[in-house]
Amino acid sequence: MTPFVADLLIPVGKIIAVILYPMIMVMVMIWLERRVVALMQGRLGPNRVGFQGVLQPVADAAKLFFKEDIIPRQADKRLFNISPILVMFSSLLAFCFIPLGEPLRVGTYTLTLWIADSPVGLLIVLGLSAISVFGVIFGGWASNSKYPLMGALRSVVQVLSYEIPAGLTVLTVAFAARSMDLVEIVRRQESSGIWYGFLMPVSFVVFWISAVAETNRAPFDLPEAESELVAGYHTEYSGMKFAYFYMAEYAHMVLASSLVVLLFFGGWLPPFQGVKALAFLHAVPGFVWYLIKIMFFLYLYVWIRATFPRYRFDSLIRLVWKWLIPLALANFLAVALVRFLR
Amino acid sequence: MAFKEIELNMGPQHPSTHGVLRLKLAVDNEVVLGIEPVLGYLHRGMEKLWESLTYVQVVPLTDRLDYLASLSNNLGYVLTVERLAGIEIPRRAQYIRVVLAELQRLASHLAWAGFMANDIGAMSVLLYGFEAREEILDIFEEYCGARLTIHGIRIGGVIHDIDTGLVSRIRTVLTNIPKRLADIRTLLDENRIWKQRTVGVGRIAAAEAIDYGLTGPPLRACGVAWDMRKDIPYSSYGDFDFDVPLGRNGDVYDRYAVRLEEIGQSIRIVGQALDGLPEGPFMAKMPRVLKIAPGEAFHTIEAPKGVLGFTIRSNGTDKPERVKMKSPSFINLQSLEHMCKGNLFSDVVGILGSLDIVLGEIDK
Amino acid sequence: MPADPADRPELRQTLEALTARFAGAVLAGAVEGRELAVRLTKDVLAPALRFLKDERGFNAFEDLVVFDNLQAPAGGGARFTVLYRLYLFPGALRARVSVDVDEGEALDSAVPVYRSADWAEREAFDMFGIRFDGHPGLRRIYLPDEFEGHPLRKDFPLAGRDRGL
Amino acid sequence: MSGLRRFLRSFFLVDILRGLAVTLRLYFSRKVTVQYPEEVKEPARRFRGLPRLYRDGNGEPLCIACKLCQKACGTNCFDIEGKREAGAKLMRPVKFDWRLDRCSFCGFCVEVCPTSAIRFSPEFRMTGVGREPLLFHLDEMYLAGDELQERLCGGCRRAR
Repeated sequence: MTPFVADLLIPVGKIIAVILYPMIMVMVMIWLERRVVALMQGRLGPNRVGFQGVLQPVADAAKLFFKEDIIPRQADKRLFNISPILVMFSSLLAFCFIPLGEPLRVGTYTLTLWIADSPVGLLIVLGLSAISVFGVIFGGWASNSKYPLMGALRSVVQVLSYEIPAGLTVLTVAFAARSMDLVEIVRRQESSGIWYGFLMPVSFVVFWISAVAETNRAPFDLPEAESELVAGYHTEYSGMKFAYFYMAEYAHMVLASSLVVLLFFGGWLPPFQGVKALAFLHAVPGFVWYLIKIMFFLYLYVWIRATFPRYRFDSLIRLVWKWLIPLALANFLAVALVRFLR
Repeated sequence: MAFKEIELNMGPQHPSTHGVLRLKLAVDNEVVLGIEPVLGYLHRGMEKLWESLTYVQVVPLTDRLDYLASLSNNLGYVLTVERLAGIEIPRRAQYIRVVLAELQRLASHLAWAGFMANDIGAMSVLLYGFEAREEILDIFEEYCGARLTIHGIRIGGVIHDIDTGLVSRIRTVLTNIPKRLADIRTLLDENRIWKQRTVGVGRIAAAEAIDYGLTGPPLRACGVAWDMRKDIPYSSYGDFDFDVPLGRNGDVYDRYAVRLEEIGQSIRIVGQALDGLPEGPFMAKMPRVLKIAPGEAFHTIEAPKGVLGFTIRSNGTDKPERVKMKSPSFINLQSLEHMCKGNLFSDVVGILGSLDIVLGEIDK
Repeated sequence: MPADPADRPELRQTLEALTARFAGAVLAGAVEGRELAVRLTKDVLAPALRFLKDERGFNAFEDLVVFDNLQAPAGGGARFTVLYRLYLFPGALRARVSVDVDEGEALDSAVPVYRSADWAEREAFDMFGIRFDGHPGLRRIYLPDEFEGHPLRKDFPLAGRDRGL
Repeated sequence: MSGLRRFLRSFFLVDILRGLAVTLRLYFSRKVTVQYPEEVKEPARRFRGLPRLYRDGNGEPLCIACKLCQKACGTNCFDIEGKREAGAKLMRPVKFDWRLDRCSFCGFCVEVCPTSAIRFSPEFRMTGVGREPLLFHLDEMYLAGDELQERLCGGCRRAR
């Protein structure tokens, strides 16, 4: 393993992988969403482009690529152009800290399945995903038209207020795992034999609701409520800029699902580890389990979108300040108490 | 810093204005201060056109008023002409008209359920509502060949007879609709998000509702039992027994509940009408060219959207001197500002959906 | 379905009360089945509507119809006949109050009495050019504000005027 | 419903779960999509498709240019002129202009036609690439199927 390979080829390879991974997941998500919502509504959904419509996302991307990229006349050009990049940048960067599995031993070299692993990986991921709010605000404001402005304002209040319950529940996990390092948290779940999702169900439910709200997904999709704000903060965007917003939303969904899986459902651990009889499940590589769990949560996202009506803005805020935050606080105290007594 | 309200423009191209309606909203950061509907984008000058057509030629144009319930418009106009000309309609034709009008009410309410749920976010209900409605449109297609602008009711009777094959197919459709309706009800009736978006929203008291001229489901949602089929029965509606669903506090949820109940009642009516279908002709003996002596007639029916009335004045020729249509959506839309004032912007969409307006009927 | 023959006693009493209250102004009055038809002079319109609503219980305003008598002049020879159709809920009784208006004359608006007359009067103004004094915002309702002429008048050409647009 | 029961139902998200159950059940239900143009839903027998002129058994046009349809039509789509050939019993249409873009499919012409020469065909593909092809002349009134489509929007390449 010459240094040239170890210090250059492998990191570059991993970086390319980290960029490709969300892109592929976004493509899968676009297809999954349109198919699943369609099937739930008694229709087939895209099945023309490629086998069962698999190439539909590629067709969409190509369409958006060639579409005219309109900038409204009085728009604030600089902000208008920066916001899609900001939104996309924050989610891609966060993926560097998402571990996909145990490090692999290749000969003498250990290939770590993540770009960077820091003792506060959890905080970094949460912080980065909060940057996308800037993109939404600048986008809404720079479009210089009323609907996007309203969409952006709604999004700001919504995302910020849902950060609090998310943060609190994440703290309970950090408390239980006694570390903020994502890899450490998964290993801790392995050693303690129980996944935090079952240990602290309340934390999981509250975190899941906040994750859905933070990614502006139904039933909390007020910032881009089609039937009210036409298309919310990205009404004025078209062409590749709109594609960025579109892909960033799905990337954030994948990011949120990965967080839920890592924190509450033991990342790449096979289910029922303790049970000796099911030991053969260990043969399946960690990465596959990780993908299966993520796909379940992505399916849940779409399932919820096809079923529920949309919250009104004040009931959404009342929900978080009157229900989720007190619940998260009480749960945090309970976990702290249990930790202290043990 | 002086307070300045935003003037927000909703429409005429907007996903949830049910047609080309433009609402000028005065908004203070999402709280609605005032609404001024701007009409006329779909004004085709129907009433002027009618004055240049013969009585018979006007019927296909009435399809285009409330294009989601064309048979009801036909029925309203045709009954007024028959009263003016004093034409006696055979009982079989009256029963077939009741079957068609009630099927049309089912189709209109199912389409409405889809639109309103989609406005408030439950996008799948739109597909379920339309799927159920599709079966009714197939019945219309089989009966007279058209699905939306049906023009199946003529002056003097109906366009075709109903044979036993069609009767059995209608009965199967009547059994399928409650199943689809059950899905919609489970999805929405008890759902907490749906209730938060609709209970207590756009509330109007009974006295105010009557003063605003509200008619149809929005009025019955306030507990006012005014249903033209019961108050002034027409086209042998008196022979059928059905109840008039009423709400209690006249909010968006009660209008939703009243319309879903009415679907159940309409199924009952069609069932009874098919059971008691009398024998006999389905069309009265009509002169080749219908000339009506000078006079005036006014007749109202209970259309899916509310009380639909026609005033026709004749001058002895085969063309009406003046036809004035009283449109339920036109009058119901007037109370939108009263219901929306003080609510949030997203409620405007819900309240507008609950009024179930159609712009073809408003703009004429 | 012809209106049922039984004349309603309450309507007869209303007619008598109306003629007593507005002595000279009731030009014609008749009760036919469930409908009371009355023809009034222009100036007693608003008080008569107020009377019918408050004292006689006609709580709902159903429709406002305008006839252009260019070709078939009504008895009074006036250009327009304006009908107010009222409804008594729950008794299912109807009142047809008709008034003759000449071109250029204005009527008292019924909006203070019946809120739902608002758009109906705006439509009558838009289509026939009848002005209603006291109307909160008398503007055209269908046509753009700068449109000249009133389409539903008999002398307005069906195919519209060639504006060379 | 007693207060406690309502609280329990709402705490354990009963309404949410029942809603999800409905969409899941429909996820596996029969789909109604008709894969047009491979599958085509047959229109009903009385379907009011594009009105066409028809010929009798041995190819003779049924239309006798009596112009009853022209009088009955509310949106005057017809412009017919007929001529009686020397010695022929019946008149024949020489000019039969019919405007598809004005037709409201009311069916008065079909009802009033004495020889039922004009009838609704099951054809529902009526889009053209311009206003001009929507004006049908005499011989084009007999077109049907693919020649009709060729006439209406000949320009576009059909995905055959």
